[in-house]
Amino acid sequence: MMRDHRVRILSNAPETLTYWRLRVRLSETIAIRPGQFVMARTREQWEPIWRRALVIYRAEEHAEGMDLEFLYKVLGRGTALLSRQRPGDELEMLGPLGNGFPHDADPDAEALLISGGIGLPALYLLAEALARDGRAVRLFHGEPTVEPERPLPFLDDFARVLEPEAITLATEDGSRGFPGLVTEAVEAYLERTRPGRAVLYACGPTPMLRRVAEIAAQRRLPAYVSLEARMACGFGVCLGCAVKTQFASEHMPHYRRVCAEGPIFRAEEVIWDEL
Amino acid sequence: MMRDHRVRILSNAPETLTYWRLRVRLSETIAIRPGQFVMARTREQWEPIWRRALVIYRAEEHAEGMDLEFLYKVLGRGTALLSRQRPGDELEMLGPLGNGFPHDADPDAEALLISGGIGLPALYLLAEALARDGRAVRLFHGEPTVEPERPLPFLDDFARVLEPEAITLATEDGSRGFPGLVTEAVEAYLERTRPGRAVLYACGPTPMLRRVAEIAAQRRLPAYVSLEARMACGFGVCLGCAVKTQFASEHMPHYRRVCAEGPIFRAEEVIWDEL
Amino acid sequence: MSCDLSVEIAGLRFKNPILTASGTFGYGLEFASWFDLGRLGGICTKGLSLEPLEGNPPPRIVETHGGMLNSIGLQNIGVRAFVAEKLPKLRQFQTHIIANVFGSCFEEYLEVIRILNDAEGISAYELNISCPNVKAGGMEFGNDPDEAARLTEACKRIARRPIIVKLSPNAGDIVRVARAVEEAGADALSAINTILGLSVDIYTRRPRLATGMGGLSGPAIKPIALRMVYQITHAVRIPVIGIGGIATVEDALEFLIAGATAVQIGTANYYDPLASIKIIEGLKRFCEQHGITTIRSLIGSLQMNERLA
Amino acid sequence: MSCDLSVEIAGLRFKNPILTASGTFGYGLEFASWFDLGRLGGICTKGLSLEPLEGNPPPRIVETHGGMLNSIGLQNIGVRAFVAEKLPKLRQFQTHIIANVFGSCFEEYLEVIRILNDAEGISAYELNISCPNVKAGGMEFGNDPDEAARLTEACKRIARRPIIVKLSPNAGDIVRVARAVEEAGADALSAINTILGLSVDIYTRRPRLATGMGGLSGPAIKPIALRMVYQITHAVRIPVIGIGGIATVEDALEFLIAGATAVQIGTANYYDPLASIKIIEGLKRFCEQHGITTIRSLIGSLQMNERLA
Ligand SMILES: Cc1cc2nc3c(=O)[nH]c(=O)nc-3n(C[C@H](O)[C@H](O)[C@H](O)COP(=O)(O)OP(=O)(O)OC[C@H]3O[C@@H](n4cnc5c(N)ncnc54)[C@H](O)[C@@H]3O)c2cc1C
Ligand SMILES: Cc1cc2nc3c(=O)[nH]c(=O)nc-3n(C[C@H](O)[C@H](O)[C@H](O)COP(=O)(O)OP(=O)(O)OC[C@H]3O[C@@H](n4cnc5c(N)ncnc54)[C@H](O)[C@@H]3O)c2cc1C
Ligand SMILES: Cc1cc2nc3c(=O)[nH]c(=O)nc-3n(C[C@H](O)[C@H](O)[C@H](O)COP(=O)(O)O)c2cc1C
Ligand SMILES: Cc1cc2nc3c(=O)[nH]c(=O)nc-3n(C[C@H](O)[C@H](O)[C@H](O)COP(=O)(O)O)c2cc1C
Ligand code: FES
Ligand code: FES
Repeated sequence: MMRDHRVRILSNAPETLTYWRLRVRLSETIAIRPGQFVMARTREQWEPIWRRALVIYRAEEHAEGMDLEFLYKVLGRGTALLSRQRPGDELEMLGPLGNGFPHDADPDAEALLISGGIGLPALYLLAEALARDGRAVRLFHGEPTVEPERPLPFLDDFARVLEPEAITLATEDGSRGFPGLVTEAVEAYLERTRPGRAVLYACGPTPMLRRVAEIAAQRRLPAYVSLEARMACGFGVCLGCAVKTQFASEHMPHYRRVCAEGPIFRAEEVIWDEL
Repeated sequence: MMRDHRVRILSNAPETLTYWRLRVRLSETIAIRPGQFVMARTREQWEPIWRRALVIYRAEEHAEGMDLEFLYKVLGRGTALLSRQRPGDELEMLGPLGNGFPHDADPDAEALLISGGIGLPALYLLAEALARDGRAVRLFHGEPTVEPERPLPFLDDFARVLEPEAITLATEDGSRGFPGLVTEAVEAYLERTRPGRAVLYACGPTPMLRRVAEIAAQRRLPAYVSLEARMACGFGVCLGCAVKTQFASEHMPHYRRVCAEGPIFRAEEVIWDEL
Repeated sequence: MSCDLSVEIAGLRFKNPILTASGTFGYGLEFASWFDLGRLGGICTKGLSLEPLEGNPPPRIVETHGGMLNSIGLQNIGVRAFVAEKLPKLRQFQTHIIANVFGSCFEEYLEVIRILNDAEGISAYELNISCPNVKAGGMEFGNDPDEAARLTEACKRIARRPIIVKLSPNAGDIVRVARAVEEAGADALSAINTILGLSVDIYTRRPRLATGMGGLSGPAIKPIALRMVYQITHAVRIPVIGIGGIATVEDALEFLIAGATAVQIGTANYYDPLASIKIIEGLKRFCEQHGITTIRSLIGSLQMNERLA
Repeated sequence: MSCDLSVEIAGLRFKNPILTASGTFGYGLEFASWFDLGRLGGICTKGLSLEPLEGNPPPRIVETHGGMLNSIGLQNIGVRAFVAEKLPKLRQFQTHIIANVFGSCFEEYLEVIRILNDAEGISAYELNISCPNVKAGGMEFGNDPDEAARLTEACKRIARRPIIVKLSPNAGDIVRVARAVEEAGADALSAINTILGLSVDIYTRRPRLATGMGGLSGPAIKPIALRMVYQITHAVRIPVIGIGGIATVEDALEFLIAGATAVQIGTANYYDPLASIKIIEGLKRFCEQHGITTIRSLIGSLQMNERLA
């Protein structure tokens, strides 16, 4: 159930030049759907006033409750403050929030998970759930660049639930893996294998999601995208996170809330020109 | 010279139920007059916006520069934030600021140092300097209460520069030392010894300082008090810290700035009714 | 000894002076999973218009130091859907439901009130007069004392429940508007609504909100709101509900001492859905610690010492 | 490639658009030990009156979320002492000295300007019109467009240097005052001064400032100040200097893009005496990174998209 969980930090450290990994302990277990998020703040946080949205990357139950993991990128004040918290410090996390990915959308289809940059953490629990169900799952992950001598440790997390060869890393500058955009890697794969049935699940920057939507439309494949928006509350009351979609919710001809009806939408519902 | 020093925290931990000790390292040595203070903030501090005033408790030169020590009490947002900083974290400290105690006021007089609560840190460097000059020095320190089994470690600091019997602890509830107000302990001492010449140096809550001023006036002894005021800048430009005194500064018939002309004033200059 | 937290406004007894502010508490039900809504003094609904409104294009919100700007565009499901779908559940809770009402013209305000008049379970109407008046060329009702008074009078004439007029800080002189609507028959006032502000994206050189400007709320505006509430309570005789940046029990107490009979919690609900409950608990604790037997003894107890600069 | 940061206001060339705000930078000399004052675009002095003023009783300041309230009471050493003791040292620095002027009546403003007219090393006068007008029963000059215009005209008639009128956000309609003083001959405007606010000590039930209310400044007010500066620049043709909560280079850029020709750094000087210098360095860096060859190309470059709520 959604609650304001007071959690204790187990670890919080940079994992690459860009990404931090945060591990926290809950004193209870909660049911989490892949792609759900929390709204987090530090204890006695006065500034910035809003909490920050973080998708639940991994979750592990144990005797004392549950450990949650997050991956994040230090962008501005909120994430900078988070990065200064240490093991033992407490955080307040509202959640789990949002709708989550429908991982039983098409049980026989191959699942193509597509992420750009910090979009990746939205996909781990989905990969795990799909793999547990014995589904064919592939991960395509894109980065602008990857320093050759520095591995991306979080890809190893995926390698433990997926076949290693089911993971494709794409770099825009060709420094590692597929040279080009992650969506080009996906297209190349679809071109090569022409899967009869496939479902696309994507999280990443808007231009990438838009391209995923185009690819899915061209090939008539279902696609689910996880959108971002500025969020004041995260639980549906400020109406600040509205995005325009083809379908209505609660008497609204167009607008739906990323935090409540989302963050995951069918790609064809999204009106990309109005994002 | 006054500068915005970026200092590194060596230690920062509670020393009693009430008092925290902070030790920081400067990469250079600076000249400090007893009773001078710094205006401190954490790195990337957005809230609260003002820095907080902390008197320099102790200072120690060494090969790499200088270590400074502070004692503080967690009262509100600023000091709570400070208490959450850890060894290795950096602080920004403007200073040294203020006028400092005139420790050569009357070279032959006995120096009576009087503090209440968190007023104590203002007096250590003074005690040290006076003792170094071979002056007769006594410390009177007052607390509301002291748990019998918990010592006040910072009194040991004073015991290393003063004779142990020159230190009087007064507790309002009589839990340790002299039973009563610290000013009563001072009066009792003056009554008993009737020193021909003595100088009073005091820091603590305003009612205590006011009483010190009365005692000094009755016995015609010089007294110096360290005042507190809300401070936005600490270096003389906001005029926010003004207090009314008998004497003028810079065309001002009455008001003087606690941060610039103070924090130390002759007790008879202060207009106590207008504080 | 426990303290009596109840207050009275426009003949209504509130079990405590902590209400939630319109637009920051949804239709109330969103918070029902967080705590028993019956613990609140009252709930001001999201602003209700005659027809559903879909609101402004995104981005609609931006964070600022100590606050946020919003330009939601008064998105709401419309008064009929509120009455049909939300109210039946909402009125189950032992608290006052205050319907926040607005329109783009006179008649629309009246029509919304007429519909609400027939509904059960509403205690009062709060008129949001800081809305662009379409008929008057987009000028806000709330900025002009005469317009505001006329609107109040018209609503008062047909309303079967007390009218609280919510004042805008963007009015040239909020105190004049307060006096005008009091004279026009308002039963109570609430203040303040958001303050017009702007935030600019320096990279795109566009406003950070799709609509350009937006309304500032949150702790940043508290000193301004408190000043206005003080000024208003000293200019009128009807009760004033204080709003603006209240996030802690100390904040709420400042408004009560300055003269507010009750307060509304707004933006704080977003970053802490339990904010209003924590403030109610804090009030109880404060009163107990300070031997206060009734919260009413605090209201307006500020001893002002005005000396000119 | 380095960027040309210079801007022109009222015929004066400023080497960069970063000035320091009156009352937050002392008489300038207090900062001479921090950095070379010649690096600043300009310095606005502490407000100067005919006779020394001792200011208000303490407490004079209080911190709020993202800001502070002050009621210093315009303490200053008086214009003659400023000319005799401060100016000779201050004018050694390669920057514009702008004398901030105020009085409690018309004639006092004029008298201060007459004295300054004869002094060397001042570039312009900034009229602080948000002072209580003793003759008009304490009403602020700045709140009434006609009063403000009359004052501007009178000062303009005798001033040997350009007149910048500093506008108060507490005026009923700041844009009307802006238009009125432009018509009255002001060479430039600066905005905003502090916003009237209140803070209450809940334990003593008294205001936290000895004088009751005070002026709010700091990052909290930035969105309001930016909105007003935008509105003013679109209502007048003379240059506007933006003030209000500027603490970072991003803040300064927001004001320039919104239409300000230069900005003043106020409260930030208190908690970071190097704030103005850091902002100047930040401007240079921003321009280099974005291939901006002259800062003037940024001024007023905001693309507003106003859609009504
Ligand atoms: C449902 C959801 C889940 C998320 N999960 C994660 C996650 O697991 N890991 C992670 O690193 N990030 C995640 N994000 C994004 C994260 O919330 C933002 O990066 C964070 O709020 C930035 O805060 P800040 O204070 O560091 O930056 P700010 O100072 O707030 O902003 C820095 C820059 O980022 C932009 N920005 C801020 N927030 C957002 C946002 N929500 N969307 C788009 N742009 C924004 C600002 O406009 C600004 O340009 C998620 C966002 C959403 C909506
Ligand atoms: C020259 C000088 C030297 C100081 N040295 C020390 C020191 O070495 N150790 C130490 O613990 N404290 C010292 N103080 C006091 C210290 O600066 C304040 O306790 C601190 O600013 C409180 O900040 P806060 O954010 O924790 O509390 P806030 O949230 O700002 O305030 C908590 C309460 O304390 C009151 N308060 C805050 N600041 C002051 C103040 N400056 N004077 C009086 N009341 C205040 C507030 O009104 C409020 O009631 C010194 C003060 C001055 C002026
Ligand atoms: C996102 C948002 C939406 C709001 N919607 C309404 C509304 O529909 N009707 C109304 O009268 N006030 C509305 N308000 C104003 C609040 O009720 C309140 O007056 C204002 O935010 C100041 O209080 P605060 O600082 O505690 O948030 C809204 C405020 C916010 C932040
Ligand atoms: C303590 C203090 C004193 C001030 N004194 C003056 C003054 O003498 N004359 C004046 O025109 N403005 C004065 N101001 C207003 C500032 O110049 C500035 O307009 C205002 O603080 C808003 O800017 P800020 O938010 O950057 O501080 C003062 C402000 C503060 C905080
Ligand atoms: S973030 Fe508030 S409704 Fe979605
Ligand atoms: S604190 Fe600013 S002048 Fe003293």
